[in-house]
Amino acid sequence: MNYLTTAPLALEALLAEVSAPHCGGTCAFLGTVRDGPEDGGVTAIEYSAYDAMAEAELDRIVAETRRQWVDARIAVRHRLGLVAAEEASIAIAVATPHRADAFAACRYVIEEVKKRLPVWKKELRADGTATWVDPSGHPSMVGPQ
Amino acid sequence: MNYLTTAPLALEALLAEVSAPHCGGTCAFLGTVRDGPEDGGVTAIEYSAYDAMAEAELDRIVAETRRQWVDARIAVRHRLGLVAAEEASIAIAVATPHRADAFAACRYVIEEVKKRLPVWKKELRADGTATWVDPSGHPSMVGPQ
Amino acid sequence: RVRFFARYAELAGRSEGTLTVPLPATVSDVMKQIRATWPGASALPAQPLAALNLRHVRLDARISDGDELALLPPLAGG
Amino acid sequence: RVRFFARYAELAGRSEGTLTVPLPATVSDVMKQIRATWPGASALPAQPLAALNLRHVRLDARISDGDELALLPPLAGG
Repeated sequence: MNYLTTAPLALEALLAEVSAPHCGGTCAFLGTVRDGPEDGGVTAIEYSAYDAMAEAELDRIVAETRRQWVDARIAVRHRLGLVAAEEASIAIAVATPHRADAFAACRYVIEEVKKRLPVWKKELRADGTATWVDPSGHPSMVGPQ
Repeated sequence: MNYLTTAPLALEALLAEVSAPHCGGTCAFLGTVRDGPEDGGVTAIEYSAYDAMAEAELDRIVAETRRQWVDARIAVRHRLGLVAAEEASIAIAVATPHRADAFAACRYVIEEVKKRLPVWKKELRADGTATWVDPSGHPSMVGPQ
Repeated sequence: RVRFFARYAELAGRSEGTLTVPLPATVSDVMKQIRATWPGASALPAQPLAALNLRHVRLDARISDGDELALLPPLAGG
Repeated sequence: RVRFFARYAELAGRSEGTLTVPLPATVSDVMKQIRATWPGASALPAQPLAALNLRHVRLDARISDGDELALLPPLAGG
């Protein structure tokens, strides 16, 4: 399965993938590159991955989700390469017969992705600097591009 | 605000509405007309509403959601009229700075909609019969169309 | 002014009507009069879901002059 | 075979390399040798996140012949 792509993410395609006559509820999640005031003029993020492991890890996360929510239909894409501010870096869609399961399963996927996916991001700023992002709170400058 | 429409729902339009530079997480929910084995050949659902009250109720639900999740950006559409199996009857999109809030706020909207929205549905079946749907479990036949 | 929706409109044989009730009165009082006034309305439940001026209300809510009362079958939105 | 990613590749000055270590050995043992072998690698943390053959492992995991060990900076996917 190809979960990784350098193309812009289209949620409609994922929704079409998970749609099924018996699934009445679909929950989707989009993670987008922020450029809030505290984000210091981030213009784009460059995502890179340990590709083979990221694909394998997503396969495992999807399989675990299907084991916990047996009727769930799941689609996931993670974008790599340059992603502009306000574009999506991840898209997840989960369809289930009942809505509570769709929310729970979709949430499970994104939480596991955050914990386990071997993906890194370098924030590119308007002033030409770049920083590797450490979500645990220790950014490290890598100097002007 | 016009939350009610007879046109097919397009989630992309709602995502564009809620997108904002400071919002990194977007959760969306789609409710679709099921045609599962236990649903007995439902070909379409006819939705009707107490229009003025449904609009007012959705205004109140959105306002309550904004009070609980102050940074949330929220878009909701409920479809009325004939909706074919596998088409969406409701679409909700919520964008927030952090993903946990997007999930919680989106879930709040759909749960309140289910509890409070003055909307009714008549299931139309392949055999020509129709049934008013009572989600509490007491369907009432209204005879052949 | 009284409005009936969905299955209740079918039962009452009408989607709306006007009633005059002596005040003070509650939604329950009006319900009794509704069931007595229109033939099909006697098939309505004695304690339906009700809305007054576009808001859900309990059956003991007070009615004022000019109010719009709506009787709502079990909700099925979403 | 050892692979370095993102910031660790910049620190180590390489994205991969090959090492020979006496078995039995753990990921920790290999880490010591990595830091001693490549100049920039001494700047790597002593206990980084590690993956063996495409799976997350603890630093006390056993290494086998032909394994692919990867050193992963703090994850930032999603």
